Amino acid sequence: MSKVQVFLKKLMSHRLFWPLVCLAVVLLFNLIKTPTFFKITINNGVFYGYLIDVLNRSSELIILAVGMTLVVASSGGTDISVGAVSALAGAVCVFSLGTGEAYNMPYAMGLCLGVLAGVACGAWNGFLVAKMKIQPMVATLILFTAGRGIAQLITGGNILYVKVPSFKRLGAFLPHVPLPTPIFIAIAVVLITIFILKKTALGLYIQTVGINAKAGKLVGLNSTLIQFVTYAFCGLCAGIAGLIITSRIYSIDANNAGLNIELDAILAVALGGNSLSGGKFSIAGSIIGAITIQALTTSLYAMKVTADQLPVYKAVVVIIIVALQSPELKKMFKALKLKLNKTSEGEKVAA
Amino acid sequence: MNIKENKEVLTMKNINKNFPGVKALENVDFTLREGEIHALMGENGAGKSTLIKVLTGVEEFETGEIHMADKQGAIINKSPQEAQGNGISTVYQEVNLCPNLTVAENIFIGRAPRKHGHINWKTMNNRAKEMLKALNIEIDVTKALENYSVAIQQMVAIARAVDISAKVLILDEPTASLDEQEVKKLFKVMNQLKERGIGIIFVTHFLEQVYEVCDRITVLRNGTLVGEYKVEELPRVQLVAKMMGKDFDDLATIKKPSEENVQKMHQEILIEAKTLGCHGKIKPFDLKICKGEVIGLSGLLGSGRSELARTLYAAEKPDEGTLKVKEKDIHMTAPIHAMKKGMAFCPENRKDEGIIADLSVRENIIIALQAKKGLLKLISRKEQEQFADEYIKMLQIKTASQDTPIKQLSGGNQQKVIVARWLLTHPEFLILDEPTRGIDVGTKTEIQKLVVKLAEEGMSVMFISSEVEEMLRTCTRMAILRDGSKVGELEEHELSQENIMKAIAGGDQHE
Amino acid sequence: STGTSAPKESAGASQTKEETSQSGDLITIGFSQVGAESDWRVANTNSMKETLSEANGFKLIFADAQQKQENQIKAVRDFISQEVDVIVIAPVTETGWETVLGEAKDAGIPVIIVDRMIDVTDDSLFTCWVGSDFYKEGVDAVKWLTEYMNGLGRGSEDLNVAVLQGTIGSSAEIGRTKGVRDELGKYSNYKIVLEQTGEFTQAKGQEVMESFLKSGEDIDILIAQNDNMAFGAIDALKAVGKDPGEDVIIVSFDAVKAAFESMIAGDMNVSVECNPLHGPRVAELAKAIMEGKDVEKIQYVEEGVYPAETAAETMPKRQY
Amino acid sequence: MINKLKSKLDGNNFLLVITILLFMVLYLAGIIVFGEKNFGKPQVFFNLFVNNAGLLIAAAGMTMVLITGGIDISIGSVIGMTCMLLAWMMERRGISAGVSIVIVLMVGCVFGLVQGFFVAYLKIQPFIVTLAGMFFARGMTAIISSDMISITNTDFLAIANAKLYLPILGTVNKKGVTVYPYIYPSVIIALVVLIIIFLVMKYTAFGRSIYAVGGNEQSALLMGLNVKRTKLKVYVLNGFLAALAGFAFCLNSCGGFVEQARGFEMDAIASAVIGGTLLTGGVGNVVGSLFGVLIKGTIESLITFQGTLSSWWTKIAIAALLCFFIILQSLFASFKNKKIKSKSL
Ligand SMILES: Nc1ncnc2c1ncn2[C@@H]1O[C@H](COP(=O)(O)OP(=O)(O)OP(=O)(O)O)[C@@H](O)[C@H]1O
Ligand SMILES: Nc1ncnc2c1ncn2[C@@H]1O[C@H](COP(=O)(O)OP(=O)(O)OP(=O)(O)O)[C@@H](O)[C@H]1O
Ligand SMILES: [Mg+2]
Ligand SMILES: [Mg+2]
Repeated sequence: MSKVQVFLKKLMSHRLFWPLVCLAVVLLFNLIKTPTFFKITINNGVFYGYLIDVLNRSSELIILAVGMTLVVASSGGTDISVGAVSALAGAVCVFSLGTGEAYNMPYAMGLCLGVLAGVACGAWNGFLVAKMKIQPMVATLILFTAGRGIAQLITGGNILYVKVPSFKRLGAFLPHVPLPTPIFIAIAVVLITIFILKKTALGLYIQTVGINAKAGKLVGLNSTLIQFVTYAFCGLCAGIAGLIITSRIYSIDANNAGLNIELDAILAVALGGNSLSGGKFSIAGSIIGAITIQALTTSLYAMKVTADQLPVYKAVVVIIIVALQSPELKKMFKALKLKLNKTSEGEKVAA
Repeated sequence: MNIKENKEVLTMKNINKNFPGVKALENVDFTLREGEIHALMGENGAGKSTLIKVLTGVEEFETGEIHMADKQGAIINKSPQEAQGNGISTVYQEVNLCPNLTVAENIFIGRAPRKHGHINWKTMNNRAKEMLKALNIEIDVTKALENYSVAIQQMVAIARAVDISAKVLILDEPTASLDEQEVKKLFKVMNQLKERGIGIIFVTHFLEQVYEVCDRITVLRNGTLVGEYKVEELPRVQLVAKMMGKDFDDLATIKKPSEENVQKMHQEILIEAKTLGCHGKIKPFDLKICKGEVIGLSGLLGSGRSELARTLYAAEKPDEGTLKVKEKDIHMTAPIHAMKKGMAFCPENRKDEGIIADLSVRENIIIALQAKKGLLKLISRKEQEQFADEYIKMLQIKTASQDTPIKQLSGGNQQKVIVARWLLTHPEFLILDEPTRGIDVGTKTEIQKLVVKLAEEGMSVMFISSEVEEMLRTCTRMAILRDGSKVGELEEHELSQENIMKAIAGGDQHE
Repeated sequence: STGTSAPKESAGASQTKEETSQSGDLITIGFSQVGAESDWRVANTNSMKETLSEANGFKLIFADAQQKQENQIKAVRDFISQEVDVIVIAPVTETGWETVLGEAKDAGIPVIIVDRMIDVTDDSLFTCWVGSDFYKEGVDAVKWLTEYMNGLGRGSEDLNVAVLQGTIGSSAEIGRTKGVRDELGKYSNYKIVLEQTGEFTQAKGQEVMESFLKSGEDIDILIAQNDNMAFGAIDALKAVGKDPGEDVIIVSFDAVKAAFESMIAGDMNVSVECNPLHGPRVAELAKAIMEGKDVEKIQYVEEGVYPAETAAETMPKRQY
Repeated sequence: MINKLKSKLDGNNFLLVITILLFMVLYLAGIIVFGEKNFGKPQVFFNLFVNNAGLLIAAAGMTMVLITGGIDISIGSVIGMTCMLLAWMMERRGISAGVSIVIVLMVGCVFGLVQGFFVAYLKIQPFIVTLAGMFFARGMTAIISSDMISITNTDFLAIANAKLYLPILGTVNKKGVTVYPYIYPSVIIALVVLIIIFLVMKYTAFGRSIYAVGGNEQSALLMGLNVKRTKLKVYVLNGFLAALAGFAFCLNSCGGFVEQARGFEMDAIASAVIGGTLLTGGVGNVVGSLFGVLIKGTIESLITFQGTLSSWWTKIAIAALLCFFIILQSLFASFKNKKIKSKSL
């Protein structure tokens, strides 16, 4: 084997190889279909283009995917309440800031309250999963159902609008900054998370608990606490995402904010090559997954696919992506190739 | 007998099997004859289990041929199901049963007795009961398997395999978690099957067992075939030499710590349990452990040895009594507390409680130390690698690299990693629950030596093993358990096979 | 148990229809509402709850369907079991009422449908319908639009129209899309160049509008099938430096309060009303039915067109 | 006798018994609180079946999938697609009711087959496969028709509206007429499905291998079971049942539209789990799922009978009752575990 081959082989066996290839393919496909897809111009003092849109729109998803990755890793289950929790966090924030011409309280405090609401929800999920030993999907089903209810309770069932312009900054642009704020928030969340995982043993703990909680207990880990922390963290992420969603439309629509986003978050985790049954994880993979999903949605919009048929295409692409990552499929192809070779050899001999 | 022996039921030729980074099997030949018990021997990681997995279709092999007596041409088993269809019945190394099914079902699934096309539960339960009775096990077969200990599960797995009307029976380390009684019973069954003309492949690390039942021995080393021998032609010492590829300094070299040293250290009481107990696990017991001593726990299967150890380590929350470490009362509710007090615990059930399957060997080694140090004090990558290297060398762990997931190691090597994990925490009190289970002779001696050495350096060790000899060699004192309570202790001078047996059986009571 | 005692008591007493089982002469109404998915819906619910109060002679049993039709069907069955006097349904969808309304008919309970129409083979399954004419709304919107464009002097320019549709398949979307298309079809210079659903939400409206803006098409007019999507679209327009209301004419539906604010701010040009205040009409009808009077089968609520010019004066009078 | 009962209770049946008891308590509480609003009427009980026939069928299939350790979140969409396809074939293509029904059942099987292939043979995580399935089916529904279609086919409506009166438990309504409780054919289909699945799970090799695969897939493989084939079969069967549930659902709603049965999979999963099925596989029972469905139905009925809850309080109340239930179950389960462990000595 030459050096190049060795390098290629190493590259291909890297766990992020296939997720990246998939993202690249989605983007490439766009280049062919919508030549303007990669065009970035400066418009109105800010960067403007499909690519910026993809990054901007995927920010919430990236944040949620980060939280979801840890939850999946530590408990082998998914948190299906993140969408509802986002809505709740948004509602708390808007409600406490008020809908008048000026804020009821300092802006930062309103944001903190929103995020806190997210953390509280995450902690509740964590309590049910880690302490009460309820299956994650079922435990989070409770807030999945109740979360929007509580949010509506707070808003009185109405869509609340915030009238102070500075509220939009979180979801749009900071003054004199040419990139949308959500991108920076997403980057910050990712960097902080990675920093924590790299500088402490949390990553190792989470994996250990996710793979074998019994063994984790015997080596001195508090699996209850670790799982609890991941759920609370996921709640935090959901809270932050909720604030972005709210700020984008400077209003809280408890019914629709973050609707079905939990599915995309889980999908992002899986597309990033992570196993949904817990254990080893890669944050980078999940981020790639999240961007892939948004790139797909944005490009299908760009191709003017109607929204109600969009799921069909999404499904096909998702299946292709995960199938590409499946080692079983590779094995099958290998076997097929061998068979074909043998038969062709047989034919040669016969001839 | 001779005629039988000559008829080959199974031949494997030039088998090659590679795992990423490891040549697991290289041109291995193997022949099994009708009505023989054929031992497959080798060090940990020699490729025994792999050979069996290749044979039964769990793993694919690259090249080679497998022939069976009554089949035309070479066969390839693509799945265990096919292997069973071809008359090969297997008990794999780790217990591989379904914990959620009942005991009876675990024995019969795939071939349950039927009535009018549907499963006849009554017949199935009755037959399961009988079959286990034949192995001296009397349990409620309608309960889920997970309610029973590893040993019982092992016996159930054996019962399952034995029942199939097979031509070849494969037993991969079935005796690792059994005690003598059960082993006897198993041998009886094996001999019966042999009489019926069934060929049996038997993997074990207990040399006595080989010489007790086997007719022939095939030795593997590092994935290559060393040779096939008749038992009579291969004395014990030579067998060991063949397995290890070098001469082997015998067990006799193990020396217990010198008497005076012991006396000196034993002044210092490290751990003192008073009426410590855990409801439903172990009845209240008193126990004193001194610095530098090796205390053994002896008892029958299910007598509560593991439970006692677990209670000391707070793996089971004690609900009565007190525990003093270095004369200070302490209250422990989780293993981490015990670890902080200098304890370490190597559990008996490697697969369920020991290994963290998907993590690398390195991570598996440092995890306990990391947990002890706490979340914030991350052991740097460099240190991790150093530690891992050190212990891989010290315990001669056979692994492609320290980044290999531990699940890819052979059973015995996994055990070594777990031991390494605990040694790395430099405990003052080390609990070893069946540490030598599934470990080859060479390493076993190493571990025993290690235990004695550690004790000499001042570490206290609790040693639990089903092998009495092993305990005799290492222990300075022994506690006897029966039916979930501690019934006595034997001091060093009282330690002998006979005394222990008597104590276990409940002959005369000691203090 | 107590379960059977109540009906028995009333069985003897009830001679006339006004008699109700539990609360003297109050009319018991079971109302199955879609959910609380929009401001419009909440206003609708409030209107019903306020009018159908005990003070007005009603006892309201309210059931929220969480936007699921199967929940509504369940609720109607429960109403039948509770032997209410009148069942009021604001259907999630038009289809699927055959069976359960049959049960109501068998039990002799009159049914009033509000808001969306239902699609049943047998008209006698419900007593009457009160609601909006979505098709007419669509037509009205375009009528206003063409007049407005004429007023601007752009009536004969080639005009590109983008449409933000509601949730595909909902009656409002179907009616408004059809109304808009039919009416626009009469003018050759108006061309629908972009059409995509924004699912009636502001967030989606914004996202889709962003994508519209990048499509390269020049948009003169945006028709958003509800106010919320219009708000989102307005933001997207502002983000690229366009002036909604000027550069792009914004036509919207529903006319909620926030829409008036938007019109006053000059962002939106018109909003076609979709009146949620069905309570009084339903109360009237229920009384009439209980008195045995005949009622008209199809009843449209009155709906107006509210352009930006008059927004400031109309706004204080609006109830929702 | 008592001993036998006891040992039965100790096993996996314990949770089931608790669930059934909790259901009875819940229902009784309903009768006591809302008795005067006729909650005690037999029809209210039968309505649980009438309203949830589709859910019962879907939950039976879901239970099997969950027991293998998998999950199927596509069933809501598949049901939606089934309804739409039925409506479309009968109304827009003039295909007879019988043929349409057979076709949708076949479509369900094929759908299950494809998903099963991906799960079993390509070893792709079931959540992802069925999530894609969910997207696909929902999108296909829109492609078939984005308009809603009402079913007017007389044969179909005849089945849908065929009330089957039970000759027992008649009650007198407020007009003084004695009415007998009724059910619809869909209920009978659901009950038959439940019984068949129950028997299959308990008394066939296939049924037992489902449990084995869920208990420990690796072991099941080593014990010589055909894991892949078992899984494939389960998904095919589940696809069939989803389509059948769609048919039952359609009998109740007689039409098709894009948003139909959205979120239905969560109801099915929740019912199965309330009934004692573990998402981690290996444990569960269709009888449990039956009671899971009944419990969910009762909770919803209680809320309707209460009659004043706003939209958000409805959500909160449902979640609170659900939460109460799940926590109670978890407490019972841990209590039982402790007892069993202490007993084994
Ligand atoms: N799935 C796998 N992937 C990679 N390497 C493997 C895998 N399974 C086994 N090996 C390697 O193959 C070699 C042989 O392992 P095997 O399990 O056959 O040993 P063994 O003789 O059974 O040892 P033991 O006595 O410890 O059970 C070991 O070096 C092991 O690390
Ligand atoms: N022969 C048996 N019959 C029934 N139950 C048994 C038997 N052997 C063990 N058990 C069950 O297994 C449980 C666990 O036993 P435990 O692991 O404590 O035994 P041990 O003394 O540590 O022996 P070992 O470690 O050799 O298995 C016991 O509490 C008992 O319920
Ligand atoms: Mg082995
Ligand atoms: Mg033990």
